[in-house]
Amino acid sequence: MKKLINDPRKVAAEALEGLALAYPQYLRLVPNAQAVVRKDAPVAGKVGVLSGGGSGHEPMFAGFVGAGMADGSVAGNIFASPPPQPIVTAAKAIHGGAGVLFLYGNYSGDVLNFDMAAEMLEEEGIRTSTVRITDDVASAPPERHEERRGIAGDFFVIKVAGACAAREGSLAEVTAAAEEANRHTRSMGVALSSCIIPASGTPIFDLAEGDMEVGMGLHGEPGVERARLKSANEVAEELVRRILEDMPELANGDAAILVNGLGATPLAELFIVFRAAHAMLVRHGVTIRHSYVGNYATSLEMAGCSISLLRLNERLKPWLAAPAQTPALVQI
Amino acid sequence: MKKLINDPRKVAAEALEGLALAYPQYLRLVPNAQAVVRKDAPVAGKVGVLSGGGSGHEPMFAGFVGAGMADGSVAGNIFASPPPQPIVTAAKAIHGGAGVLFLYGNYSGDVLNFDMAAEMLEEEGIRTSTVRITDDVASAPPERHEERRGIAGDFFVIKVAGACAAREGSLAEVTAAAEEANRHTRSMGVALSSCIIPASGTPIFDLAEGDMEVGMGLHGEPGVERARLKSANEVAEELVRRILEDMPELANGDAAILVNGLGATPLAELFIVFRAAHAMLVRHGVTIRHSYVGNYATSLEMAGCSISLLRLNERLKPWLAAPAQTPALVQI
Amino acid sequence: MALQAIDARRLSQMLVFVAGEIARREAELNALDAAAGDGDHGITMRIGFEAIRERLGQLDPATPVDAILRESGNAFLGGTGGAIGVVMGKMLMAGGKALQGVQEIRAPEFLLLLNSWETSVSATGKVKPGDRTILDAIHGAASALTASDATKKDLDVVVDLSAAAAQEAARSTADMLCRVGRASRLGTRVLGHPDPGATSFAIMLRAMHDWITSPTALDTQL
Amino acid sequence: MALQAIDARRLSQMLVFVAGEIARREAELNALDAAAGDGDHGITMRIGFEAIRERLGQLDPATPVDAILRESGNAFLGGTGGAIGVVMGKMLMAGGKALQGVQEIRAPEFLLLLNSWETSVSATGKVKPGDRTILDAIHGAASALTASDATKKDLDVVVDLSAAAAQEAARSTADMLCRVGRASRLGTRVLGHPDPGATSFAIMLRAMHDWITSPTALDTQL
Ligand SMILES: Nc1ncnc2c1ncn2[C@@H]1O[C@H](COP(=O)(O)OP(=O)(O)O)[C@@H](O)[C@H]1O
Ligand SMILES: Nc1ncnc2c1ncn2[C@@H]1O[C@H](COP(=O)(O)OP(=O)(O)O)[C@@H](O)[C@H]1O
Ligand SMILES: [Mg+2]
Ligand SMILES: [Mg+2]
Ligand SMILES: [Mg+2]
Ligand SMILES: [Mg+2]
Repeated sequence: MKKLINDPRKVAAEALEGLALAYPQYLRLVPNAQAVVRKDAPVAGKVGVLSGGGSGHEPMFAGFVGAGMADGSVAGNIFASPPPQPIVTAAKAIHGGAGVLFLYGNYSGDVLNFDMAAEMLEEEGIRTSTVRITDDVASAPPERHEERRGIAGDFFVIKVAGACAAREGSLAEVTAAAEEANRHTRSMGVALSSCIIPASGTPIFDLAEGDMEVGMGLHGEPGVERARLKSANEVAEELVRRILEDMPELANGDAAILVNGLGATPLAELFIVFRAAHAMLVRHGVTIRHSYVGNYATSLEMAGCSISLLRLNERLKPWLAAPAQTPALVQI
Repeated sequence: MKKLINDPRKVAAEALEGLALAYPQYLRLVPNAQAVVRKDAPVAGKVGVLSGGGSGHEPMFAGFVGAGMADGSVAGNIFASPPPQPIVTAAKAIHGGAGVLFLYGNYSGDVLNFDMAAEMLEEEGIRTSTVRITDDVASAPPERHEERRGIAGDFFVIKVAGACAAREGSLAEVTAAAEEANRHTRSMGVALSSCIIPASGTPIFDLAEGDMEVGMGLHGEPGVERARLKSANEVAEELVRRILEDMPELANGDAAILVNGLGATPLAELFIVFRAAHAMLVRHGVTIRHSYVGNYATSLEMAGCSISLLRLNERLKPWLAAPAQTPALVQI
Repeated sequence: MALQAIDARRLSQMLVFVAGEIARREAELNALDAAAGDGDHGITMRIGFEAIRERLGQLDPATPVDAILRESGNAFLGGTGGAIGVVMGKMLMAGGKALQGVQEIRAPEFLLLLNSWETSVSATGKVKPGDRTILDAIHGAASALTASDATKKDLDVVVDLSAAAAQEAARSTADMLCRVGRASRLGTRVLGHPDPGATSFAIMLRAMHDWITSPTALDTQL
Repeated sequence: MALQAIDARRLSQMLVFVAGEIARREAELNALDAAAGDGDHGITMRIGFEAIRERLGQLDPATPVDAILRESGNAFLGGTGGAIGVVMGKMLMAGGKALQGVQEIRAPEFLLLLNSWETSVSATGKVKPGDRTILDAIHGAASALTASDATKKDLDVVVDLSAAAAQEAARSTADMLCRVGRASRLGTRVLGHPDPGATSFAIMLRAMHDWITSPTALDTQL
């Protein structure tokens, strides 16, 4: 294991400190909470959007804190949901009087911890609501879509919720916006190699030379199929095909696309995948309104990528196009 | 070798196509040239800033094409300078009548090809000037600094030149700005593992488990020292120390810093390195005015990072702070 | 000679011993989790028990049994994160509630404890036996004691019995499909590997038994 | 039987044969470049010679010797990139200029060619012998011929001699420090590996000799 770290147990905390030191124009650390909030939090009268989950997915979640996206983000240790108390602390730090929306990927640990935090906040009179992100097509069949995991599609949901909150949406409105974004987002990924959790020091799975895992989760959870590694064009088409099958109404509509790197895959390869996905979407009549290509939701140094598609309707369009100022996304 | 590619020989071309398809709001492809230019090129009356070099360093160089940075960029094949003809074609595509500045890392191949392109352009009556970027402290001793290679510090030089050109600097002024930025920029990197050139399919060097190469170049050129991998804090301090030794006037001044990932190193680790570099710079009285952390100039999937520091004076400050709209940097 | 009653001081010592056993098995638990989850279960359990150990070191020596359990649960919950942080944290706290006012844990109290744990985990995690979670091991242990009229037996016998049942139940999760948690889409690909949480629980009970049967040798660990 | 004169048609065929040899040695040249540079010299040389091969295929069969060399250089320069793209491209073009009007390459023309290459590479790359570049092999080859009064010898003997000298010179670059190019900071770490560009050039000359001594067997390659 070769890592630029100091202490395997302090990776999450020190990385968050580094982020906050690097981007004071957008965010600040919350004392005693392994969390960051936008530098001017709380914004009076505004719904607070709080994201979070395990660390190891940088820039997700903390990198998307700032004006126009999340008001705050709580970071657990590597691949582990944060405990309830820091969630409560961060929620209070962004609470501007209009309630707090919790946004996180739908994992057992996150659900348990955020739910408990919500109960604790309720006791203190702070209103919360929750949207669990479920974009990963590979993680459950359509009839059980509410059980799906959240992966890189988190980005679209946070973007939309953040924009709605910035435009003075109420807690109910911001929640509805996030739900709508989640309902219209699908992702599908492929892994080429494992990451190594710093504290364990060993790869969490093996992939033979020449193999890939289709649908692998952001923490190395096995996917739907292990197959021979194919060309970038074939992989991209396979990922888009599975998304189109799951959301056929995407065809002939407007969409935003994120080609997301899992950590160790060169940007050049992500562009090659984008090129193929673009061609396939055009063949299906999809008009791409926004493209994002890069490392948005990683899995430490895992190799591979995911494709996320957000079907845009007239409500979602202005939210996605709205400005944002965060470490990992500046949009004008 | 596991890569998301189609044909090892087409990686550079297809990646550039993908970039242009993903970011039409900033740039467009140049026909027959493996180059991109800002979407509204040429801008009449403005000096054209043309960057370029081998591919495999994405987002450098093409990702920094757009308003406020480069007007165009020519991409060679992986780690190979582009030939003269596409440089000429791209230069013409951005020539707004005020001349073209060539900006590239100081490598034999780039020098030969860009110089030849400059001659060819001169014959057609297009004025050019050239600034070769030489930020890599590891690549030559101070007394031979003009022989140094260009690595991630390219970013600062392109940013400054682009800002100066955007403010209607003349060719002489933009050239002087780029020279000044280059003179004030130092970088030092460390590699933890090799990348694999797609067309060769084998690692270009071996690093034993537990070893790192201090000062390794962006193409795996051996560095100044092979040493045992140390903690992130020690590595960051070593890199900053060598830069401070080389540019002692940095102490007690203003600076911009880029902690750059070489491709496969998780962003969390870059933040940990940033944290340590920040602490050391503060100890030396340096005031950090701008921080950038992420994959800016990569070496395919090499693991490791570099630190670049730009010493800011009153002339450089407004150029660095100026807005930019490119795929890899949006700054307001 | 085996202890027949665990008072507050002994309870602390036992928990520290369990913490050591969990730390010793960390890599194995990570590997089990890697087969279907995210490979961190050993790390998370170790961190949780370290939080317990630290908290125990800060407690007043007069802290009673129920408070020790509550504080341990609170420390685990607060210091861990992940699914297991809440599940184990609330479970331990529920144990404290169930043993309110109790001075010593003997066989009847041990049964009470296990039952409270089963109820708590089932409610917290919204799971039933057969869902391939830690609950399977707890349920296995509790059922074995209920079936064998445990309250009349010696503590070490009862803990031994429950540890064996937990281990058997943990092993049997290898044949279960996963309904909740990270691995729920895997279907049959998960088969063949026991659930990490259930395995942890079996390790915990076995460690308790080991400690009860030779407690003094370990007195120094706190 | 060895050829004693290379006319335009034979020159094309010979260049195609050299292209094949370079492609065959691609991995070896990459490995040499990896020792001190960026590991791509074999790739770049292969691409450059592919560009030559493609251009030759498009040329009018009546194209004379000098034009073939100029077109080859132009193709290499335009299709390759990297340091070697300009160096080799201009070198081949300079050869075309030096052999202007020549119908056949015999020993005297071959010496002319080598001398023009040496002058060109030295000027293009701003290098001298001893700088650890392709120039060392060219210089070694050209010097060997000048010293041995080559113009009076048979073509195959002359090419053999120059190929041997080039190889010897390439080998000796392993003891040279690098002054230019990617590896210039390496100091002594570069020692022990011959320069890739010099090695390429030795391979090219050896391939020419092989082709000259059994040309017909290879006629089909174009
Ligand atoms: N909803 C739940 N209820 C009860 N136990 C659960 C639940 N979800 C997960 N678990 C247990 O947690 C274990 C995994 O723990 P761990 O790896 O530490 O957390 P995470 O899944 O967050 O990485 C599983 O093996 C299972 O026994
Ligand atoms: N300035 C120069 N003049 C002559 N030859 C050079 C020069 N720079 C590099 N070379 C030659 O080019 C070879 C490397 O070629 P190649 O690897 O294809 O290009 P690059 O260095 O751009 O990757 C070196 O081994 C050397 O022989
Ligand atoms: Mg986890
Ligand atoms: Mg090269
Ligand atoms: Mg786990
Ligand atoms: Mg090379």
